[in-house]
Amino acid sequence: MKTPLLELAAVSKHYEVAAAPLAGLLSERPKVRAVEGVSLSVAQGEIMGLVGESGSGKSTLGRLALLLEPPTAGSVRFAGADPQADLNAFRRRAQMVFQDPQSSLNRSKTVGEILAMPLQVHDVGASRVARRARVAELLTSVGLRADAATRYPHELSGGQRQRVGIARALAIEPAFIVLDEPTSALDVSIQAQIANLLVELQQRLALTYLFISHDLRLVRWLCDRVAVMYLGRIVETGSAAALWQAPRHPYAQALLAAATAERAAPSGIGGEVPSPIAPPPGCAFHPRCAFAGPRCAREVPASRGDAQTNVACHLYDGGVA
Amino acid sequence: MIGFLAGRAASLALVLFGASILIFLVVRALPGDPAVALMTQNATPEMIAEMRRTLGLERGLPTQFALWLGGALGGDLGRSFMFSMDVSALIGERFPVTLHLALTSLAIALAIAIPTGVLAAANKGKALDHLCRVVAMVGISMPVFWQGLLMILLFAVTLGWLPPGGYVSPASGLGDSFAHILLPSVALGTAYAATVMRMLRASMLDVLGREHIAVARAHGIPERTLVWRDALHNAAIPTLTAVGFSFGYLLAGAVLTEVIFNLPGMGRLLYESILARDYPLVQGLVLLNVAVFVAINFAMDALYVALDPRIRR
Amino acid sequence: MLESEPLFRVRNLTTRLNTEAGAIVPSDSVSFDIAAGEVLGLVGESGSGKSVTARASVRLQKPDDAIKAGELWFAGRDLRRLDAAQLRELRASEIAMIVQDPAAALNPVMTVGAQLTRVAREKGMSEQDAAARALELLVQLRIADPTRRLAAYPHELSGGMRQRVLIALALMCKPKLLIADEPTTALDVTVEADILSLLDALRRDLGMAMLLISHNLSVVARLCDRVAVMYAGRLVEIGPTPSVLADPRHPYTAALLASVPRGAKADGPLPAIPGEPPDLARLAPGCGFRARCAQAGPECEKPQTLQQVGDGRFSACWRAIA
Amino acid sequence: MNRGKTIGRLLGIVRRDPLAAAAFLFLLLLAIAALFPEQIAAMSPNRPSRLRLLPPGDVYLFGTDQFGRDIFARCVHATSVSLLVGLTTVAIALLLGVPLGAIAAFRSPGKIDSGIMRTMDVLMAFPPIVLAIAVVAALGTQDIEIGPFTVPHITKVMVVIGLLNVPKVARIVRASVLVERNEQYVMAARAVGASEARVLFREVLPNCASPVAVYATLLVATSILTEASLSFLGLGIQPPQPSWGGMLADSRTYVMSGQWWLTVFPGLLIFLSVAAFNLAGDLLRDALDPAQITRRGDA
Repeated sequence: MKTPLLELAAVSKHYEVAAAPLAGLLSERPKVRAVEGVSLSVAQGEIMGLVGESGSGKSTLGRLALLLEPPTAGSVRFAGADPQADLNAFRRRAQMVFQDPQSSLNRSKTVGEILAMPLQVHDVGASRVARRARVAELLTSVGLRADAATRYPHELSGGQRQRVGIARALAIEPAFIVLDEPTSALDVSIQAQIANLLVELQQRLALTYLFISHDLRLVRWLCDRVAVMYLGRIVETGSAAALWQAPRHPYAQALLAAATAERAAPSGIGGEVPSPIAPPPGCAFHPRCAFAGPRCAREVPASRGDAQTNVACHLYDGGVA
Repeated sequence: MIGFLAGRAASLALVLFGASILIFLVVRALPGDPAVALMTQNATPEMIAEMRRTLGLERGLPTQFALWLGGALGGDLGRSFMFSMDVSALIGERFPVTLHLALTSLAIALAIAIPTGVLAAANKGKALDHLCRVVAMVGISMPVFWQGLLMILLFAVTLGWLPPGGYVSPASGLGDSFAHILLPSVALGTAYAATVMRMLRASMLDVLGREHIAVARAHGIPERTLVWRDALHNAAIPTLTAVGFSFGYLLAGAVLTEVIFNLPGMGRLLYESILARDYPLVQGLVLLNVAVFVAINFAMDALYVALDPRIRR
Repeated sequence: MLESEPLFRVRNLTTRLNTEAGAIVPSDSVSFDIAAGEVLGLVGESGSGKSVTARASVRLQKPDDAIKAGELWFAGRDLRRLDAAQLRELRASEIAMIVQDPAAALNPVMTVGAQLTRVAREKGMSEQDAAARALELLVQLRIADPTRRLAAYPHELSGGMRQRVLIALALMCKPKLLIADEPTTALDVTVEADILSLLDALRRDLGMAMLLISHNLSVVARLCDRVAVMYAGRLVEIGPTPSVLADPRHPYTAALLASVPRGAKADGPLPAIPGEPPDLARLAPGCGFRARCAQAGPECEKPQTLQQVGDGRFSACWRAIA
Repeated sequence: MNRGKTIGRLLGIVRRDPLAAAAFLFLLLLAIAALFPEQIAAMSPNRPSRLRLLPPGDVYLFGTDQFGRDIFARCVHATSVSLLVGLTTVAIALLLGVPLGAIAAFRSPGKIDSGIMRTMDVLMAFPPIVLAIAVVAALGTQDIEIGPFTVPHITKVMVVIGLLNVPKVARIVRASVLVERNEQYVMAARAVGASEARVLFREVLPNCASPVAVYATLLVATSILTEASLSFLGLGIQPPQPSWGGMLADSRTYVMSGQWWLTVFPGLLIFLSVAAFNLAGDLLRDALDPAQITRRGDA
């Protein structure tokens, strides 16, 4: 098998909880375990989906993949190498599109300035004229008119702003893009436009995506493979079609049932995602799981399967008893 | 809650300590020899040397600081040369005057600021609101010393209703005491009232625009309750810190007020001690000023905790 | 009141709001009925005016003079003629409301119990009865350890729990009509499923009618008897939910339904609606959707009104009427 | 938030609001008086005459003082120094406060942040007027010679007031940078590989300009007031140079004997200048914060 473009090996991210100045002296500071021992590989040209509910750590994982935050443990490899070795080169090849098109564009800069910034940082385009041409080209490629360059973000609609956000990510011709819920702040009718644009760009520019979303339908439509996260861990990875047809992990099953329900019906997994400060022992999902047994409270289930398809559940690993 | 207050106490103690170092250094690092400054023009070198020894000036700075701070913690702030008495005793004599002034000002200010701030916000954009905003703008822009002089001119000189200055302790007659403290308190309290009113109005507007007010309204909670209970309680929280902060400054503003109205308080004492270069007295008074400021801030933090369940936990 | 008279009847509701961008008309001649015990879904994208319309229809939109025209009849009473005190009597006991963001919708400095009981106390219920009612509702809403939750402050609860408390607040006085403004938008899908199913069960128990505002067709499909689709301040289609979803009679409804992903990428691009929703400050007469409509013609520049196009079905597209 | 829009909005407010128009007109008058005092006041501000304590009249618009000097001329000539102090002190406060606050926020939480902010807390714990009085009194009211340089007393006053305001500016800047730092465009800039300095100074700080500009305008008002207070106590601008605060101090003797014009006119000028800057700050806030106006619109 080819070397994956992106490879996360057992990465974790813990945050210290901000506390009163003296609290730290009295006891160990509590930690938020946002991401816990996640391994994931994304192949060249693939669209990898990452689904999970709020607090599952999916956005943190996206930032870790781009080294926008240093992982507490584990390693990130890009194209077979350590991206830390030449961070500047890595930034040129790996980019990000953000959730909130309002907040992700600097409100005091014009669209042209926003798009020119990555070019300046990486010294692309020798002259001002060349840069302006590149900005116009970028705008056209995301379906905006070239004269949008003179506008301010607040003069654009949400969908147009998100197109600018995508154009910014494309500016320095990356190979890999993390898309952090790029459509969730948009209206349904605009979501479809952006989703189509993303697919078209991916095919035309041979891009690789890590697509973070909580929308299972969209993930199924857009992604080749999907990883499901729960409370900082990946519980199941598989092809989008397989996960949609027959999810194996009980959490993935509940998620799919809730997303496709036609009548008002309980989710079957009462309660809510527990706090990542004090995750339940064993399988973090066991307090909400209908199939849980004593073993689930004791033992963290290991991920079984290969790098492509796997599940972390005792049901598939000798039983829950 | 305890953690929060302990944390605040620790950082305020740190502030107080830092401030005491600063006071000490500023006084020591000044050009000129305090010993010389304390003496009359024709002092002999022997007399100056003697004074240096009395002041402990021949020792190293850290030692001097430790001695001074140790003394201050034990209530010994040194001796005032101008008054030939202990600084702490002098402060004990003058502090009640300033406290009386500050508390009367505070009472006047809050009595004005709370209702006007709330009503202005509740009637936003209407005549009452505009009037309150204009009056508040006048209030914060009015120099306290000018206002004091104008009030003396009007109420004492022209109308002759109130005395132009001086202090009478409440112990020697409540009515007379009130007549003497009224003008200075109004002069000092005006700017404070205007500041609090503006802050309260802004936070009230913010809270009144929030969803929980709309939801409570949608469930039949009367407008009066929404304004005076729901909104005021929420708006009081951000206002409080600023209120405490400016109350510390209000005590300081007493310098000008006490000078104008001839009140024998700490502010005038500070002014006189500075003019006379009475360093032990200056040090003691500034330190006390900072300590009071820090104490007020801590009291506000405690109040904050009482008002905001999100911190209480 | 006649037997056939609906619980809530809105006729030609028109609102106007002043914004920095100019005056906008979030609801332009909006009419709908809700029968007792019925659930009407009001679907539209952000900025379509659905929330303002819903709030104005029960006179909860501020400023009150945003309502420019229309009739609002609730249980035989003309809401537009009621003064503030009379309106307040209706609140909670007849009409209640839940909103999108439960974190912002609860007073952060009051305990859950105090917020619940004071609503009933305003209606003259005794302190004990109000406390008992609050407890009963928390139990019905499946809140674990309800007694302790009553003494808790909102920030001590999770998002889903806060939304349940908000529902309890709305149901304290057993209202006849609940305005539910995007009640689950801020929640995760599994929590959303639980809240929707609870809301549905409680509503049936009380025989309560509901106006459910949502941008999410799937939420509306799960809960509503009938659905009204709003676009650019106007209702474009209204009818029984199953038949509207199965056979939309307005091009906008059809396009909206089609743009939800239903298959895999191999099935081809998503049928997206081109362009952007129009600016409410610059609306021309005629069909608001015509600029984005694949079937638009000169006929669409004339004002369109809702016309019956079948059994209980109405559409504002001349093609559907013809 | 482009500049043209802000100016347009500002003009709109001025046109609608007569009070705003009055404030800007007064600031304009102040500027003219500060730049061309000789042309505005016919008399000399310092020449004594035998016409002592004359009430206001045709020749002496504001009357004369105890030395027979024209109060109007003195008031006009005092304008430039008050404005100079007001503007210079704010410039000093901005020059130090903006980078300190910005760096603290960017390094928050951390040792650099707590170091800077604790120091600021210590400075803030001194009631400003007390510290100003103490320092100015300690440094003396004479010019000081440092090596070959002569530091005029007025410069000392400006530096002291300026330094007093540094912590306030630092706090405002820190608070708004902390808010900005949470915006996604900051991470977006990092993601494309922009350096920390570029992110802070070219992406984040321009967005903090509005609150800082508003605060700086209000600070001019405060600084003018502080200078007047110091001069009133005899520690600020030294006679015979005219200053509003100093004139008020002189007038104290005549309050009891009813020569009201000595008190009223200089005080009125302090008050009006302070009020004008305060109003300008409020208006700037409205013009720079369209969100606030929108909120007003729909609430």
